[in-house]
Amino acid sequence: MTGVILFLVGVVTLAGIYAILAMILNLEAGWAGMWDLGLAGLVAVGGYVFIITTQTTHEDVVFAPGWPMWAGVVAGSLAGGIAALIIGIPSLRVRGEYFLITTLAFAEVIRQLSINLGTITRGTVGFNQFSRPFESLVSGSAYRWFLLAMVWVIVLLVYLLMRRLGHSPYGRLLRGFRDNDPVARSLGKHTNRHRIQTFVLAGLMYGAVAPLYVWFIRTVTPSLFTSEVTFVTWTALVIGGIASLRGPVLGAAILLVVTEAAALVQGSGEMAVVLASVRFIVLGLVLILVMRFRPEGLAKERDAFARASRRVEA
Amino acid sequence: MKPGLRQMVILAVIALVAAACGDAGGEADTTVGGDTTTSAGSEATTTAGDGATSTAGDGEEGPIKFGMLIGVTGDYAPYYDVSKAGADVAIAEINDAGGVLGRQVELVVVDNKSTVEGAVQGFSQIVDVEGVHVLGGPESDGAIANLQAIKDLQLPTICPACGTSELDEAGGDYIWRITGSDSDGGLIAAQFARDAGYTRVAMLVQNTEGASAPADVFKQVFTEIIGGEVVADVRFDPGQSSYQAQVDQAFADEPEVVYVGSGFEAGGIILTEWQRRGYGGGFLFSPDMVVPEIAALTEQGVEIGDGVARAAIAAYDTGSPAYESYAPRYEAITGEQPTPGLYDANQYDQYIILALAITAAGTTDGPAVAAEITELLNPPGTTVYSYADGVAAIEAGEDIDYHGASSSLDVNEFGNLSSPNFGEQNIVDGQWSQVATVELDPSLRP
Amino acid sequence: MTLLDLKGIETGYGKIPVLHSVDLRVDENEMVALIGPNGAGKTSLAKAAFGLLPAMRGSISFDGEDLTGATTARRIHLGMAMAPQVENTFPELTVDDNLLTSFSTLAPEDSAAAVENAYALFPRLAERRRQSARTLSGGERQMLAFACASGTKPRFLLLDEPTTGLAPTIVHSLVERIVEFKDGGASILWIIEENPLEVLPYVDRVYVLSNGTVKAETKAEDLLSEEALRTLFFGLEE
Amino acid sequence: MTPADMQNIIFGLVTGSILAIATVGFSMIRQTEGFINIAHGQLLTLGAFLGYFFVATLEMNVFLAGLASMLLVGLFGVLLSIVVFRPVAKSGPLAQLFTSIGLAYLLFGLIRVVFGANVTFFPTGFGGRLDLGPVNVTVGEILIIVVAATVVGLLALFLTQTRLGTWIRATASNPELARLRGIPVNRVSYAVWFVASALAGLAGVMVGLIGNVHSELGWTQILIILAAAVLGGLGSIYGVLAAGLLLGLAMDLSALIIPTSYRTVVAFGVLILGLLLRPQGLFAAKGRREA
Repeated sequence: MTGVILFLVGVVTLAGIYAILAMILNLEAGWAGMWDLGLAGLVAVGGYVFIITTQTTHEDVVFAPGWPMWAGVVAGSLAGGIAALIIGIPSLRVRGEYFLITTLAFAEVIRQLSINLGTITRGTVGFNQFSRPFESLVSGSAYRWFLLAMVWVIVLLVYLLMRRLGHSPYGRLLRGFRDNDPVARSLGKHTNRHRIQTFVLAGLMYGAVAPLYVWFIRTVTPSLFTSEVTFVTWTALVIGGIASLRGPVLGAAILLVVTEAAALVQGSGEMAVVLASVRFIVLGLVLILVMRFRPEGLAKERDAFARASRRVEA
Repeated sequence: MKPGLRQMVILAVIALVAAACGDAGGEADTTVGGDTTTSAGSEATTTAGDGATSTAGDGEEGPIKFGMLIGVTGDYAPYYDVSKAGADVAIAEINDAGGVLGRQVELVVVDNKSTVEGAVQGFSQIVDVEGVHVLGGPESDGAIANLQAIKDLQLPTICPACGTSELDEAGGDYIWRITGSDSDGGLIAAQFARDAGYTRVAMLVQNTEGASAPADVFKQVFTEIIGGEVVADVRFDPGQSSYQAQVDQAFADEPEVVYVGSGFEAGGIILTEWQRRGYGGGFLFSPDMVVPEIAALTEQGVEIGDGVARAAIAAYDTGSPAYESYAPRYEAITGEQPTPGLYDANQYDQYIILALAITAAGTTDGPAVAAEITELLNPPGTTVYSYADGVAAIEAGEDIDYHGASSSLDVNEFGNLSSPNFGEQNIVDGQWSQVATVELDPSLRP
Repeated sequence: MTLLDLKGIETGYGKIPVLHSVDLRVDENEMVALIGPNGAGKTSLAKAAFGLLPAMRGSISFDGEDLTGATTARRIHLGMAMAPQVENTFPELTVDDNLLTSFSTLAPEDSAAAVENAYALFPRLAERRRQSARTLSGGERQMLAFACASGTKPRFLLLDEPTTGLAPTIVHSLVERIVEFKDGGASILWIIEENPLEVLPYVDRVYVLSNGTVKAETKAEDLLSEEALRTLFFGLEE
Repeated sequence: MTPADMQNIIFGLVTGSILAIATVGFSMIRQTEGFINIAHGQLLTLGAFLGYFFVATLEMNVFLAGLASMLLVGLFGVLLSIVVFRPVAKSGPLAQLFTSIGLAYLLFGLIRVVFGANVTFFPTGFGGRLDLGPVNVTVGEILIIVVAATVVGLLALFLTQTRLGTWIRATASNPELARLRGIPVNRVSYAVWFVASALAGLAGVMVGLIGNVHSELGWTQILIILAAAVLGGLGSIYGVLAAGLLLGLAMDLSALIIPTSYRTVVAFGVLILGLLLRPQGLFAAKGRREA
C-alpha cells in the first residue's frame, strides 16, 4: 500500500507540473485566444538554459559556467521570454490556426537545434547527472515528497496569480480581444502589442517552471520536449475547461492520474502491447467524449467570471 | 471562486503534511537498511532489505520480485518479445531449481514506453508499487534517466543492452552492463575497416544517441589512428519517409564502403533505396542494424547478403555450455535461434546473475546483493554455467565465476564487460549469422 | 399577410448576445427597411433570420411555419433568400459558376435559363462570365450577389446593404432592378447604411435598430426629413 | 546546375508529390469543414497498413492494392465525419480540432492493436534504375510521380467540371454563402471526406512503398503536412500542391548546402520565412480568413 502511495506521489507531482503548464497555456490560449502548439519548445529552452548555466563540469561542452541554481532558474525564465519574443514577432502577425502551426514549427526547430548543437547541449545524450535544490537537506526517498510539496505550492502560487490576472482589467482586456478583435482595436487598444506581451509573459513562466520538470525527470534530453508535452497540456486544459480558472488544474489532475494510474493495471507480458495501446485509445476516447458532451470542459469560463461579467454589465 | 481557492489550499496543505510524514518515513527506511545489513540472521536481513529498497514491504513470504523495466511500446517495442522470451527462460530455470533462498521468483514487467518520461514513471511503478528486489531490462535512455535513482535506492540493476557511452564510467556499484558499449562498437567497426584495407569510407548516421556515439568513435579512430579518410559524413533525423538525398550524398564520392549507424527503421529504407539505385559498394553496419527485419530485406531483393554488408556485434559465446543449454530452451519458446543483435541471451544472463547474487548474499538487501555481483562475474572461483550449478557451488561454500550464454561476463571496476566478445555478422540465406569472432585490438583505443 | 415574423429574438456570437428581444415582421409584397448605426446588430439579425446564428431566445416563422430551429436549407427551400453585405460571392469561382451554384436548388435546365435571365438583367456580368468573382469591381459584385439571390425567384429577399461604396449611377440602376423584383410580387427586407434617399422612397415601413434592440418602427415618409435622417445615421443617443 | 543538383531535384519531386497528395486532402477538410484535422495523419497510416496487407497477405497487385486502400480509407473517412465530427460541428473549430486530436490518439491505438507496433517493408520491387544522362531515376519513382500527377489532374477535373466539384469549390470558397445558396452541404461534406481520406490513404501507400510501414507514420507526417498546408495558404488547393512540391524540393535540395540533419529544420524554416513574407500563405491569392 505504501508503495502505491509512493508511486502516486510521482503521478501527482507530474500532474502538478502539467497543471502549471496548463494554467500558463490557459493565459495565452484560453484568455488571449492565442492557440500555442509550441509550448514544449519554450519549456525546452527554459530547461536547457537552466541545466547548461548551472553545469560545472562537462569536458565535452563549451559552456558550463556553474551558476547557482536560482540564477539558472532566472536565466531559464529570461531565455523562455526571449524565445517567446523571437517566436511571437513573426507568428503573431498571423492569428488562429496560422499561429498554432508556426508555434508548432518553432518548437520542432528548437528540438532539432537541441539535437544538432551538440557542443552546447550534449546532443542526443543530454544531461543526467546534476543536483537538485535542497538535496543535501532532504534525504533519499523523502525528496519525492519534498518535490511534490514544492510543485503544488507553485501550483497554488500560479493559481493565485492567474486568479488575480483573470479578474484584472488586463485579463478582461485579453478576453475582450479574443471575443471581438475589431471592436477592441476600434477602442484604440493595441491588440498586437498586448498579445506579444502576453506571449512573452507565458514564455517567461514556461522557462521558469521548466526546472521543475527537469528535477522530476532527473535528465535533460531532446526526446523530453516532443510535441507530446504540448498535446498532453492542451488535453488537460481542454478537459478541465478552457478559459476557466480551476479548469487547468482540474484537467491536469484528472488526466495525469487516470492515464498514469492506468499503468497499474498490468496484464500478462503478452497483453502488454495491447494494454499500452489501450492507453492511447482511452485518452482519445476521453477527449472525443468531452468535446462532444461537454465542449466547455468540466469547469466553465462563465462560472469563473460570472460575477465579473455581471459587474461589467451593471 | 472561493470554493476553488479553498480546494487548492486544502490540496497544498495535504501535500505539505504528506511531505512531512514522508520525511519521517524516509529516514526510518534508511536507518533500518543501514543498521541491519551487517546482521547475520537471515530472517532479520530479509525484512530489512525490503525496507532499504523502500519496497512495498512484503515479508519473507511470497515470491521474490525480479523487475523488468523495458520498452513494451514505442521505439523499442520490436525488441520486446524476444527480450521477454530470454527473461522467461531464466525465470523458469531459477524456479525449476527451487527458486531463490527457497522462494519462488516472479518476473514483473513494466513498460517504460521507450521514452524518458515513461522510464521515470515506470521506475517508480516497478519499485514503489511492485516492490521489485532487483531490476533488469532497461535500454540506454531508460537506464540513464534512472541512474541517479538506482544509486539512491541502492537497487541492484543490470543493463542487458545499453550501449550508451554515459555508462562507460558510471557503473560498478549498483548498475552493471553486460554487453559491449557503443564506444567499443565504433572501435570494432573501425578495426574491420582497417583489416579490410579500406581507406575511403562514407558515413550515414542517424541523429540519435545510440547511433551517433559509436559513429563518432568510429570516425575518430578511423581517421586519427588508422589514417583513413571519411569522404562523407551524412547525419539524418529518423522518422522520415525517405532518405534519397542522404543516400545519394553518401555515395557521391564513391567510397569503398559506407558505415551505416542507424536504427533498422530508417536503415531499412536506406537499404531499399540503395538497391533501387544500384549504388554498389559495401556496408559496415552498426549493431542496431543486426536484426531479422534487415536480414529479411534480402528476400525482397535487397542484395546485402554474403558479406556485402558486414557488422560486428557483441557476440554470444556459442561455445559456452551456458549457451548450449540456453539456446534450445529459447528456441522452444520463440521458434527462432538466439540472435545477438536482439540481446535475448543478455536478458537471460542478467536474471541468472541477479538470482545468484541474492543467493550468495543470502538476502534481498540491495547493498548486500550488489556487493556480490562483480565478484561472482569475475575469477577467481569455480566456473559455473547455470543457476543450479551456481547455487550448488555457493552452498558448498565456494566462490563462483559465472560464465553466461552471452559471454564470459568478466567486468571491470565500472561494471562494464572488460573483454566483450565481438562476432562478425553477415547475412546468409536471409538471416544474420556469425561468420567469425573478432578480438578487439587494444592499440586502437583512442 | 405576414410572411416573415421574428419574435423576441436574442442572438449573438459565442456566449455574448448582440441582439436583445427583437420583434420584426415583413408582410407579403412589402418592402421593409432596417436602419441603424454601425454595430447595432443589423447583420446579426439577418444571420439569425437564416439560421446562420442560433436564436438563443425567441421564435422565427415564415409563411406560418415555425423555423426557429430549422436548417438554413429548409429556409431556402421555403423561398427565403439573402444577399450578404460582404463575402457575398464565391471569389474563387467564375461568374458563371457563381450563378450556376446559386441555382443548385433548381432543375438543371431551369438553372441554365435562370443564368441567362441574370445576364439579361445585368449585361455587364455577361461580359465577365468567365472571370473569377474575385476580379470583379465592388458594383459588379453587388450585382452578382443580387442576381444570385433573386435568380431562384424567392418569395422573400433579404438585402444586407447592397449599395455600399458604389458610384451613384450604379446605385441608381441597382435600386431600379431591386424595385422591379419587388414589383414582381416578392417581399424585401433591406438593410440600409448608405444612400437612404435613394431607397427610402420605395420602402413601406422602417425599423430602427440600435444597441441590439428595435428603437422605433415608423412609416418611411416620416423619416424622409433631413433632420430625422441625420439623427438616424449619425447616432441615436447623442 | 550540377548533376547532384538535378539528382536532388528528382528526389525532391518524389518527396513533394507524396507530400502534395497528402496535403491536398488535409487542406480540403480545413477549408470546407473549417478545422484542422490532426487525424489526417492517422488515415495515412491506415492507408499504408491496408496497402501492405493487400500486397503482402492477399498478394494483390500494387496498383489494385492502392485503389482498394484509397476506397476503404475514403469510406472510413466518411464514417468518421458522421460519427465523430458532425456532432461537434456546432461547438466550433477548437472543439473540432481537439476532437481530431482525440481521434488521432484513438486511431493510433487501434492501429497498433490490429496491426502491431512492428516496422515492415512492402514486399514489392521498385523497378530498375534508368540512367538519364548525369542523373538516374527508378521506375517506381516515375510511377509515384505519374500517379500523383494523374490523381491531381483527375481531382482538378472533378472539381471544375462536375456539379458536385463546383459545389465543393463553392463551399471551400465561402462556406456560409454556400449554405445560403442552398447547396446540399451534407452531400458536399461526404464527398470532401471521401476524397480527402482516400487521398490520405493513397499517400500512405506511397509513403509505405518508398519508405516503410509502421504505426508512428501518422505523427511524423502530420507535422510536415501542416507545414505544407500553411505554406500553400490553408485551404487553397492549388497553392497547397505547389507548396508540397516546393517543400519537398527545398528539403532535398538543402542537402547540397547544409548538413542533412537539418532537413526538418529546413522545412519549418521555409514555412516561417514564407509566413514572414506572405502571412496569408505563399500561394494564396485571396486574403486569409481568420479562424
